Amino acid sequence: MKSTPSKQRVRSTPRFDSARCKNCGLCACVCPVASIEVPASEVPILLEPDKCTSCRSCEFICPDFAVTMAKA
Amino acid sequence: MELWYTHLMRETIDQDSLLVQGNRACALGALDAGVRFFAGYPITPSSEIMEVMARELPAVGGVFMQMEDEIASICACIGASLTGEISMTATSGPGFSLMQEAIGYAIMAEAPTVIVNVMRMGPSTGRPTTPSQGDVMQARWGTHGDHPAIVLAASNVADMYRLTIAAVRFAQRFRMPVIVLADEIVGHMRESFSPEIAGRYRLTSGDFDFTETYIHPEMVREVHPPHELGTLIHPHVTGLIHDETGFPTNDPKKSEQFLRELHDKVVHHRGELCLYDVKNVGKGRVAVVAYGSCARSARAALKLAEQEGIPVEVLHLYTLFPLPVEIIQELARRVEFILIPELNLGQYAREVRRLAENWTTVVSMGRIDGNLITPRDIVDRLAELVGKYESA
Amino acid sequence: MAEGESSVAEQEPSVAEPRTIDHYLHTDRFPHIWCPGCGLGTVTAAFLRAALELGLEKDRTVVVAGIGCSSRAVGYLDFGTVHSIHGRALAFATGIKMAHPEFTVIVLTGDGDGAAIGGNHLIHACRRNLDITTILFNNNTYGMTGGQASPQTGMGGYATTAPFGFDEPSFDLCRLAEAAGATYVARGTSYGVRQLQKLIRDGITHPGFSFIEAVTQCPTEYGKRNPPKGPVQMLENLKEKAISRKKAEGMTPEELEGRIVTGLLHRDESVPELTASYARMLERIRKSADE
Amino acid sequence: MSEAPAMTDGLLSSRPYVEVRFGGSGGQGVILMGVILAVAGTRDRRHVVQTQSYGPEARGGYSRSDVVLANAPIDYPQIQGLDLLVALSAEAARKYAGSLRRDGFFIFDSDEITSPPPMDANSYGIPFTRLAVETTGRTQTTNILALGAVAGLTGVVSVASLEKAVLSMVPKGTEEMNLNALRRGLALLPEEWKRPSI
Repeated sequence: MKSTPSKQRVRSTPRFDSARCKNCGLCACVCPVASIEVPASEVPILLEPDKCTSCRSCEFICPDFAVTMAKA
Repeated sequence: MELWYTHLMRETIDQDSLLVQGNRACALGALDAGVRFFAGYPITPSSEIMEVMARELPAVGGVFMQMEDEIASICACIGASLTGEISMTATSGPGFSLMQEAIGYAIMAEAPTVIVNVMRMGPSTGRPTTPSQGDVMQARWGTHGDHPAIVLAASNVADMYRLTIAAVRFAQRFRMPVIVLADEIVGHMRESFSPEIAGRYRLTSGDFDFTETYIHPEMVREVHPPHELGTLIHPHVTGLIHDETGFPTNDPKKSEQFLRELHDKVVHHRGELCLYDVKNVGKGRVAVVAYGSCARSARAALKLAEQEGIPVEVLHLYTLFPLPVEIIQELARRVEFILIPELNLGQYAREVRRLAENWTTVVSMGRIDGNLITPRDIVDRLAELVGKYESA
Repeated sequence: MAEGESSVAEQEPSVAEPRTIDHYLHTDRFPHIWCPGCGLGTVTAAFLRAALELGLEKDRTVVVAGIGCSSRAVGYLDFGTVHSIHGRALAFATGIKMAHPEFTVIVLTGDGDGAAIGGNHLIHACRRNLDITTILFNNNTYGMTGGQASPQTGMGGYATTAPFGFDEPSFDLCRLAEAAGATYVARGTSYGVRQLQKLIRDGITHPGFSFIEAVTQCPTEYGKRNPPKGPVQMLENLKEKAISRKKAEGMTPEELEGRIVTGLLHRDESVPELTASYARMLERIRKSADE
Repeated sequence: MSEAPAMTDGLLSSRPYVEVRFGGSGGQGVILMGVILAVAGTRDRRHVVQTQSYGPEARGGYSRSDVVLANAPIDYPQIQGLDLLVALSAEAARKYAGSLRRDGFFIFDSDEITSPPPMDANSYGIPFTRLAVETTGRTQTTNILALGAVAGLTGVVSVASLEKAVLSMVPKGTEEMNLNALRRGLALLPEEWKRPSI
């Protein structure tokens, strides 16, 4: 699979909705590239957006409907 | 031919007059009232209602379901009701007990349905083929919580037909479950039922539009609009206390407002809901208040007592709840005492006493040996009591 | 989108799919009542993605739930929703589906709601083969009432009503459903969300009674008393225990002990669906009346 | 409304309120007798109520079926005193004879009841079972034959209505046989079977 930098720019990455997130940490635990960090009592952070493969695992696992995928 | 009595008329095609069983009359009334969904579970002495529905409903494109128990039966009826179907179930004491939780749900969710309880002797298995009126207070207060109730009582085969129709109408109009009480005698007896009788009932029910769910304009403020699952409204229906959006609320003010509305829609329309018949009105020294089979005994006793020089008024109640407060209080003002024959230990007498005790004495006459109270029993009791109590 | 037709785009949310699951949610009612890390939301989301895939219409879909944590899902769903009474969701759904066979009827229930108080309705619903899809959220406990033992708590599990360990075996709910006559039986977990979504989607399209057990985690009430603790650990535990049906076929009962066999477990298209049979009966009666 | 068929002459036909009980053992068709009489009564344009013992007690041991016929709407649905008791078993005769009015009718199967209870009422002892076997070859027609006898002896319902009622209630294919039994019963002569009252 080839990807050019221009295409990487249109790739979707997770957005975390602070109003819905309950800070459980499941998104981080399923991230295949270990790129999500969940600080205590805070909304998850996508540490390295470039590593994100847009696999949507975090979105699918989120029990709080708090993750949506959006283009950068 | 009017839609509403086609089923009764079909029964009479080859006869001028008709001998029909009470339970059958109930089913025919249901069909004529537009019931198109029936779910039930066999139980003596109500099973014939279900058997007739099993045979007749498919012919009108309706749905008949024999469920795994009475709980499932009433729940299926409520489910169908939420989609706009007119639904009904029929049972007897033990099954009625099982239905209680769901009756409360139907009240809370404002889901119209009709529950017919052909009463048998209890508690528990009791004597299944024996008449009783032991479920009167269960019909009123069987489900938990503070709730309104509409309860009708059938005394003969014609009642089984027309009160079932009335129950369907009340359920649709007030958007709540309506209970029809019968007893083993009324359910199992066969009685002549002529087209003239059907015609007479048409006069009292001819203005019903059974095919349409509607809200009376005066009631808009008190009755929530119908649920219409499967439409653009696609509502949320819940047994939790909810507000006008249909979603749960813990707001004390809204909670009280909602529960009051549930009560008010019944209480404010008592005049329309209370069906009754007074015999010898204003001419009695004493009165008998009765319902169901006992009302038949009371009517027969009236003639017998007259022959023996005791002027009696008989108040025959077809609606037990909401309580016919004004009717009972008016009666109480003009008689020495009120006798209440019942096939229980005074369940309804307690209600009447509560309403009438300021004006007159209320005497309960209960019988719980499985036999009917005879007209002779009533007259003998009246004779014993006449002159014992001061008139108000 | 000429440029977008690349392998990368395939991983993107489909552009032809303008809606997210928020389309089916009463988002104004968020945050929901479920605890942090509870798997019920994950399973609900899997159902909603399946609904999105199928394009279920809000007006033609009725979701019925009983009572309990799982059943609260309907309070957030923008379909026709019925939050019924404890254990009886399937009985309500039976009435709805029989009255209106054209509706897509989904039942959401839990292990207490569906397998304990509602067990009888469950087996009879399976037997009737009515076209209803039941998703049973199995989190091994009564969460709403505070962590009491459910039929699915399991031997040796702890609960507020099993403080010394639970002595009762559990149901194998999928085998129960199959034996009772369900014509589509599947199991997934809240870890294997993609698989679960597919199983639910196929269950909804299956013309008959579909039973999908969704094994999920209750970190608050079950996890508090039974290792492993914490949502992340519980989810990882589900991942470890889950095994596909295919793999499980070659394993001995001893090897399968404690494993969660997932995937489509049973499917039978030969049994007539009840509303269809009923419609045929009505047709027969109509014909014989015309003659 | 059509004219009511003319009543057969007889004592019960003239009474405005008639209470009838059929008593026997389970399996003798006693319930059916009551229902047929009630159907015939409605065909006579009378008000009718029919009740019966139900359930297990009707299956085993004894069985009874009550009919009230009246010219006005019937209030109390049950029996307060009997104008007519039809007994097909000794137990039924013993149990219910006490409810019979002095001017009532007591009609019993003399094959089953060899020592009938003494009473003032008009008594008729008739070997219904034997007559049924003679007429149709089937003991099952005993109840229909007895119904014919009851109508013939008392006029409680009209013959025309009773025949129609029988035809509408008996199993398909047995109409002819049951009509024969009914007519045999109707042809019985009162003077031949009347017992002296005591």
